[in-house]
Amino acid sequence: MINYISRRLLYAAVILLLVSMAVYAIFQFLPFDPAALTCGKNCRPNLIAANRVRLGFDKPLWEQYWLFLSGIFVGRDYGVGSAAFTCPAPSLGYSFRQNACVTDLIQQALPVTLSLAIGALILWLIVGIGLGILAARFKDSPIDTGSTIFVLIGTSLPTFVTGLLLLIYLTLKNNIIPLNFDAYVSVFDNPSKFFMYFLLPWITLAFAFSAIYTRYTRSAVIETSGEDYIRTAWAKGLKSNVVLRKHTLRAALAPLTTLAGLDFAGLLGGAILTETIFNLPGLGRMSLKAVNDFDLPVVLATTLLAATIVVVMNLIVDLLYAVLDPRVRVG
Amino acid sequence: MTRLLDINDLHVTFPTEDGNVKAVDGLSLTLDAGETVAIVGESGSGKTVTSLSVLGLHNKKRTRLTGEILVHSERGVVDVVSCDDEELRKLRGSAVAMIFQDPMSSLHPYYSIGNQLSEAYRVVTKASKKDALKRCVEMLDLVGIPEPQKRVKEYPHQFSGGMRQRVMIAMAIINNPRILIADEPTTALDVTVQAQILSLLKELQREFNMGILLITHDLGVVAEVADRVNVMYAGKVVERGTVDDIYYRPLAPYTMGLLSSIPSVYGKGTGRLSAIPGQPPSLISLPEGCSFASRCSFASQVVGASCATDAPQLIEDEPGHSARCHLALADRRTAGAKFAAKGGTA
Amino acid sequence: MSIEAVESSSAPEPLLGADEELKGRSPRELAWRRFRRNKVGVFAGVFTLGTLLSSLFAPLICKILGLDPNELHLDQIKVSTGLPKAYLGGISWEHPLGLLPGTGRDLLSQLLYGSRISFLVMILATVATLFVGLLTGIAGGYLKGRVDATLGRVTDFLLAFPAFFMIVALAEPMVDRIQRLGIAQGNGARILFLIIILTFFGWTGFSRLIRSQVLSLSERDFVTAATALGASRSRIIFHELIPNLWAPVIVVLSLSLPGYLTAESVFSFLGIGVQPPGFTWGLLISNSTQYVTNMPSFFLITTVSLVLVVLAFNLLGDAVRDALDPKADK
Amino acid sequence: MSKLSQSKRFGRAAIATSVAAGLVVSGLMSSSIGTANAAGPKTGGTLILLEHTPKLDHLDPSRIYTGRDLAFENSFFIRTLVAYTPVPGAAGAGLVADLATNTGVPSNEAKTWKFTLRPGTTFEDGAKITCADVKYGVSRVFATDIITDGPAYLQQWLDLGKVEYKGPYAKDTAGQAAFDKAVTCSADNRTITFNLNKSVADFNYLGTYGVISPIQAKLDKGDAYDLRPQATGPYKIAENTTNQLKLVRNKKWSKASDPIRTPYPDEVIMKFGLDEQVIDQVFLNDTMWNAVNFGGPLPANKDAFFQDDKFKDRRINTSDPYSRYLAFNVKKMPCLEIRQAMYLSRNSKAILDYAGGSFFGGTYSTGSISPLLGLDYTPTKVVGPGSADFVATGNVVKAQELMDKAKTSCPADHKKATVDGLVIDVSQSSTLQDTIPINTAAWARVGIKVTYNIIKSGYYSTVLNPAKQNDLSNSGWGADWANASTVIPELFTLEGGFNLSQNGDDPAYKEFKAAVDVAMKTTDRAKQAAMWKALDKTAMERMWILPTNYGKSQYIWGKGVGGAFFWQPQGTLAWGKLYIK
Amino acid sequence: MTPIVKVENLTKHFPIKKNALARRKAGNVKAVDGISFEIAPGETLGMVGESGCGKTTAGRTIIKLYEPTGGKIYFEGEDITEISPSAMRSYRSKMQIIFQDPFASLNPRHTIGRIIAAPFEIQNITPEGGVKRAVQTLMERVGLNPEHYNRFPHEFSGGQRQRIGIARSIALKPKFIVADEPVSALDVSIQAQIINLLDDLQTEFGMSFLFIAHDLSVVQHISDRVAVMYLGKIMEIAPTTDLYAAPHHPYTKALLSAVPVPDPQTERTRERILLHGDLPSPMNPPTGCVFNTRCWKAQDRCRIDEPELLQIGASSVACHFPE
Repeated sequence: MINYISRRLLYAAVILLLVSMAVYAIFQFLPFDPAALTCGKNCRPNLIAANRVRLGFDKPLWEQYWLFLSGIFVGRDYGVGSAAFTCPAPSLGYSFRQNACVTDLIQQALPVTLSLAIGALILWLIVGIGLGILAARFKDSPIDTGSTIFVLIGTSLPTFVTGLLLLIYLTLKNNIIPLNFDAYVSVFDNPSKFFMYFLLPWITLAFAFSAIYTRYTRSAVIETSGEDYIRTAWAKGLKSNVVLRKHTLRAALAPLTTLAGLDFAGLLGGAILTETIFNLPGLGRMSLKAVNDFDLPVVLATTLLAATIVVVMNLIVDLLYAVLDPRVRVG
Repeated sequence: MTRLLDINDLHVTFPTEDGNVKAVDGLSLTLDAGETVAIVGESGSGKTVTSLSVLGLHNKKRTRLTGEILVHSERGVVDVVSCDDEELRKLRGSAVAMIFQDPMSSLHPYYSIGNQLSEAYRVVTKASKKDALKRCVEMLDLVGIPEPQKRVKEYPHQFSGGMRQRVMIAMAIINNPRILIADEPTTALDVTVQAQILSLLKELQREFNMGILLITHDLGVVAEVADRVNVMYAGKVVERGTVDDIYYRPLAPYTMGLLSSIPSVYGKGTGRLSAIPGQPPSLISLPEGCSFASRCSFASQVVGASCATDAPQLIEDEPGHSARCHLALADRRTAGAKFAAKGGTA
Repeated sequence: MSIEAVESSSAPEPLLGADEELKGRSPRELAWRRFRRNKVGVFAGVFTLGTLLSSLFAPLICKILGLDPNELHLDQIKVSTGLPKAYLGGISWEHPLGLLPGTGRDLLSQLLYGSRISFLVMILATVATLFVGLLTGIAGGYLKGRVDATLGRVTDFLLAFPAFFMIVALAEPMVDRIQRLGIAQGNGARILFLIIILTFFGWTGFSRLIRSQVLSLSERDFVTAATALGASRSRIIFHELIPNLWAPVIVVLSLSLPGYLTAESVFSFLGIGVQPPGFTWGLLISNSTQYVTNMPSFFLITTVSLVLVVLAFNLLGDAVRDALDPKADK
Repeated sequence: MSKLSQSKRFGRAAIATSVAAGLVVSGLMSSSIGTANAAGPKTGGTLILLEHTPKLDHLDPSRIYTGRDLAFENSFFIRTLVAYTPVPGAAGAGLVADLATNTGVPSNEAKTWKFTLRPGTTFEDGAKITCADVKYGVSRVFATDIITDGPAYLQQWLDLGKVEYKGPYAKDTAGQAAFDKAVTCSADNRTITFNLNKSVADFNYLGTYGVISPIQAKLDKGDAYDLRPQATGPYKIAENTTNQLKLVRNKKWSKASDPIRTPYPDEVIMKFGLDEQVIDQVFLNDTMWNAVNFGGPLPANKDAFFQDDKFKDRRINTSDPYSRYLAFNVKKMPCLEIRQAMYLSRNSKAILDYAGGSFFGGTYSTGSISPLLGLDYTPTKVVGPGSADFVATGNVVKAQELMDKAKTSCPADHKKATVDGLVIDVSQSSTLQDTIPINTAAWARVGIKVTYNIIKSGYYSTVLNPAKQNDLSNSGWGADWANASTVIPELFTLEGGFNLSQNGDDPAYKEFKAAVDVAMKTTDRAKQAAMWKALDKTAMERMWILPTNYGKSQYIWGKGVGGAFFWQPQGTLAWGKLYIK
Repeated sequence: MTPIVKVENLTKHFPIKKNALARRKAGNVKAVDGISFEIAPGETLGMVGESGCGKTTAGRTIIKLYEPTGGKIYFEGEDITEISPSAMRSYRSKMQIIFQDPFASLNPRHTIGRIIAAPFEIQNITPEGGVKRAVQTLMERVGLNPEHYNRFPHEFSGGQRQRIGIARSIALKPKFIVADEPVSALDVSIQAQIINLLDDLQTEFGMSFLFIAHDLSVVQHISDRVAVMYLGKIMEIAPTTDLYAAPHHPYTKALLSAVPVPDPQTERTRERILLHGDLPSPMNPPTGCVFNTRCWKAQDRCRIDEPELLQIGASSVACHFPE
């Protein structure tokens, strides 16, 4: 098992290194000059040249990449003279549009995205799995039909439409969920405020996902119910809820770990739409803004962060699955 | 003898898009303590559906059941067809247990053997976890699994096919059921393992005086373990009798055909096998008369009835030996002698 | 890893026994028969077909109805708010779905014409995804070995990218690149970008699906039989494998068609993709989100159109899948 | 001097949100000033400003140049040497001393300006504000690689001789020496003297800008100073995150030292990046009583606010100081006939109507100078109402004539306009979906083809780059203060900081430039005004810009907010006067 | 007479990869581990053994559907071991295979006509009277209604589908057919039909069979000689009558004794040899005699020395202590 984990870790590291190289290369080969974007409206060639040096864009690509990479471990210095400063390790670069070390920006944004993703994950797992189980249990009943309708609507309604409708009708028009423009507060500081802050975004984000999970759970439960070992469980004389809970769900939902893990990883990279609609200062909105601003270091860092999360989640999911399914454990 | 099971005029149908499938069509049988009754037939003859319906494990939404399945349990007689789910549940495991064809897929892949076994035990006895585990180890030992202390913690995928079937048997008999339904218990196993399992079953039956309802397509297995045999074809029993009746004095043409189709290691591998021509009929549109008529070589010799239009009844031709055929008994006796297993030649 | 190819597996019980009575029906005909029995599926199919046709013949339909998507009806727009003067967003006989606020263009003809680009993106991206996915999936699944390992690693690598975010990030610069290379200009370049990038990030999943399918197919005896008869690789691929890949292809179609249609609208909402004066469903919807309260008809019509089409694709996909695979219980 | 004096900048937000490209004057300068001061101002509470753009352009005083930002920051936490009086109406244009004790003392034909600092002023950390701090603040402006985006007047006007000064960050001894000569502090460190390279009669107006404001050298972090500048006003920045800017009281500020500011609320919070529809709904549904819309309502919601008596005391609809136009890149479109044809064939009415008609949208432009510039303004009679060929919906006949003429006089440009299509730079905005089709349809009437290049971010830094600017770019300009010297030279001379027209090669340029130079040196304000008017006319005749409209702005605030009025010189609400009821 | 097929010390190992990244070989499954035998023209060699013993792999390797790991394969005296897949193509018409699973061995998307015509197409052979006639003749020969030419596999029952597979295999009149469990998926009554058909075809065309099955009674019925495999090795190879009447290898004996006989009296009276334990993993077979872990006669020697296949009468047996 340790052997397996270490090999997986190595593989993940290699993938990350490659992804970072690729992302770095892609954004360097884009047809604009990052230095030209740094000097505002009074741009003159000598200024651009000066900024190129100041921000290190004059160096060869591999060296820039190396500086970036080493910055993660030892921090990085920027600027010259009295305007010089250091982004301490782990440094992911410096945003000349936002005048801040990217690491600091990410530190601000990550908790928001994390709260959003975790809350939504919990919500959609509860709703999706619950509804899926109900639909499977009462197959072809009105509950099943209802869940099918929910699934169809949930999967066809774009998130931004859901979010906007919820915001306008639940909050602004009818004040069912009180409006909350407050800044992000940590759950540890003020749980109720935290809850209100994220309630609507959670619902929005969970809406589409729970539809997918309902669909998945329903078919997985139905499929698993037809397995021979479920018949064995019935033959033992177990009560139907034991058969469902202990036998059917365990097997039906184990693969869901993978799905949920990867969806979750995708969201950590930034739930761009939800964060945009609800104006949450998370990674997604930050990266979208960075893209619009050609804020290259932020784009680079968030992309890498998102990739890291995907790779790490992949790893976690695999390990978790090994815990859940004894057959995988041998590895 | 103690009567354990009475099946009276059981009909099982399931509606499909193309029409009703009559999987079982008027089956009656009995099972007593200590005896093994076999249902033998080819695929689609309705034998598996029968075994599942005894435990009420058939798909209730898709299947229609009529008739009676009377289980004589310690608490009295229960009709599986009409009783409620809770009563049925209480029968399962304690009065009636079952082992299945495929031991690979019949154990839950995510739980340890001990977990699954003790669950079966505790659902009936309400024993403590510790006691249950002790019992599991005993049972594993009983069914011949070496190092039961260690293996009880292992998972199904760590067991071979034969070992898994032993586990399944342990699980089935852990509550000392009176009836054991064995649905093709050895089909998925290799011959050497199959022999082990069959002998284990016989041994356990002797020890616990169980009634075993054996479902199989393998006439060799039947010959080895069964006391009485029901031969099924297209949802109906076409012949019923003791094992010797069936093998040495078959009275239904289908049974004769079946017996003669089998090459035997002890027979002489001479020339052609006498195969039954044609295919079994569709269960959706069964022929009006005898289901076997179109494949039967005796159909032309029948006098006084038409195999194509009149369905024959199951008639007790000899005491305890019934068959479903229009052909005169004498003719069938003669033919049967010809087709009979090469008895006693070994 | 299977050592001996299928040594045990017992045959599924042919419950129905001999089927001398059944007429010679191809699997496709059987699937069609099953499909026709699914009323929802048939309805979704008809709806989808109707939508696609009306998109294709949008110029003709608009001509018959006397509508022009570009014609401004400024006189019918209220100056102070930009909303149509008439009740219900200007729904009338001349303009069955009303007018767009601001410019007073006809909504129905905008929807019809707008669907052409949206559907174009959707269909071309799907076709490209299918093509790449099939190619790589078959290559990996059939050739195995080094090809498979390489493809597997490329897939792993691509899957590590945050696709949605990369699309957003790359939109402007890539479009710029395309324009500079002179491949396409303006909205053409944007459409091309969308198709390329959706395909680029979309093929991996399909490729994996096809690969696993091909992997299991190539273990099937009929492929071995063809090998045993001396069939060449290409014959095996084209005669034996591809005809059996319908099911995954349909799965992909039913997932990626609505997926890409929604993607187009999402990217329009984020300001990527086709830009005015071009119009697509995505642009219409993102425009209409500003009028949720003032002109709900506009918002409802555009959103519901999208949802209906996506819904129809989903339902159609489900129905076709069920028809192709009767065992899969829905 | 001028009665109506103006301020500011290309208000990016103002232009992007409420108007797309607008039009000419109707003459009515109504400022329906909503003042509901029934109970009088109260102290306390939290004022919330709702804004849909993701961020203010800058917080660093040296870098602020957007009117809206300037008004906001000057109201709350950045004090400048001089400031505008925050009172309603024309009186608001008057200069008052802020950090200084006077509004500047010119000498040497206005080539030398002296300001003496007011005693008792401090930074938020308690440090006393000294002349050295102001001087340091001024010096930063020269580090143009880091301190970007602010007004460039200091670089043009300070007398540094021939030396190019690179600012305080670089080791630049020669430059520093020259700078130290140009800007000097008195021995007591209280009086600052600016030595200019020419007479600038209204130099003190530049004192309203943060480029002349104190900054402590030891706290300067270069461009990172933008994140959290030291406050000198009654509030300081408590939080500056991606979606809000939170100001709290600056304990070190004393009322005694500040003649202008009245800090009523305890906290001021600006929320960024909100959906415009959401912002409007907040007010329509009275969800937040203590909020103000930092921008304007969506066009579609304007009636809901302005037709409903419920909002009677909570709305302002007034002319703003901006002149909107499309700048021709004359280098890329040298053919005058085509430029004129484009002007004439536009559907000005449709665009103005789209912006809300004369009530919400403003008036058709009659030149590049806004009517709010009073003294310097007169209709040019070349464009807009009053000109011979003006037809509000477009003079297609005349435009076609010009196009036909262009076909022979400048065939290459004609082909470019009719076959290849002209490219118009615009910044991303939700109104584009409607204005683009309107314009496209209008120009199509005379066969002119256009495509739009939509720039999502960094619009001005893109189009101001000659290499990136396309054939036309959408823009707007308001005078930096009440003198067209901050309009005509800025827009139409090559030295100007906002020349989008690239008109150096135009046959009329040389003469034009000479006239500008003369006007700049003219100290007689009336004479100068006449010259600006004439130059405005020339610019219109040469059609260096395609004027669209003089705009209007709308503001809405919540039930609980009092003290709102339009602050004319800043072109926005006087934010500092708002209080929570 | 040259044997149709001769294999010498044939080996087929499958590498097991544990991890995609490292591509390290975690071990080998020794599916076939050095087997030698020959099949004469017109002869049927039966091959029996339990699942996992390598009989299917052996069958497929002999006709080079798998590349052998070691050893030699001679077809009609020619060494075909090293021949490339393309060069192999010309041999394909002479050797064929019949599969166990009648459902998997026919492409569900092809009509019967197309399936049976495939050999002609692939080998570029135009039979007399055209492909269609040839196909219909074949269909008739294997007991199918030639009018069903245009039907699809799913419209046939298992037995009929097996007939289709057989028709495809015999289309080019091969000299050698590997019949890989051709009847084990079929019902008893159908099984007999197919065995008879194969019998008849052999009589008619005189081809050789390698008949692979786990069912000893079927093998006995159809084979001239029988090879018993265990863990990739041949334990015993002997003429059918000898093998069944007097098995020399303990494993053969155990196998025969385990087969249930459809004869109640025999069953009641005969003595069973019950083997203990399971088949060891072919990845890690026991040293010495591979059967030693389950053999009741095993001695120390069996755990060290691997027994050679030695001639005892007409039989060859790999055992240190043959009966």
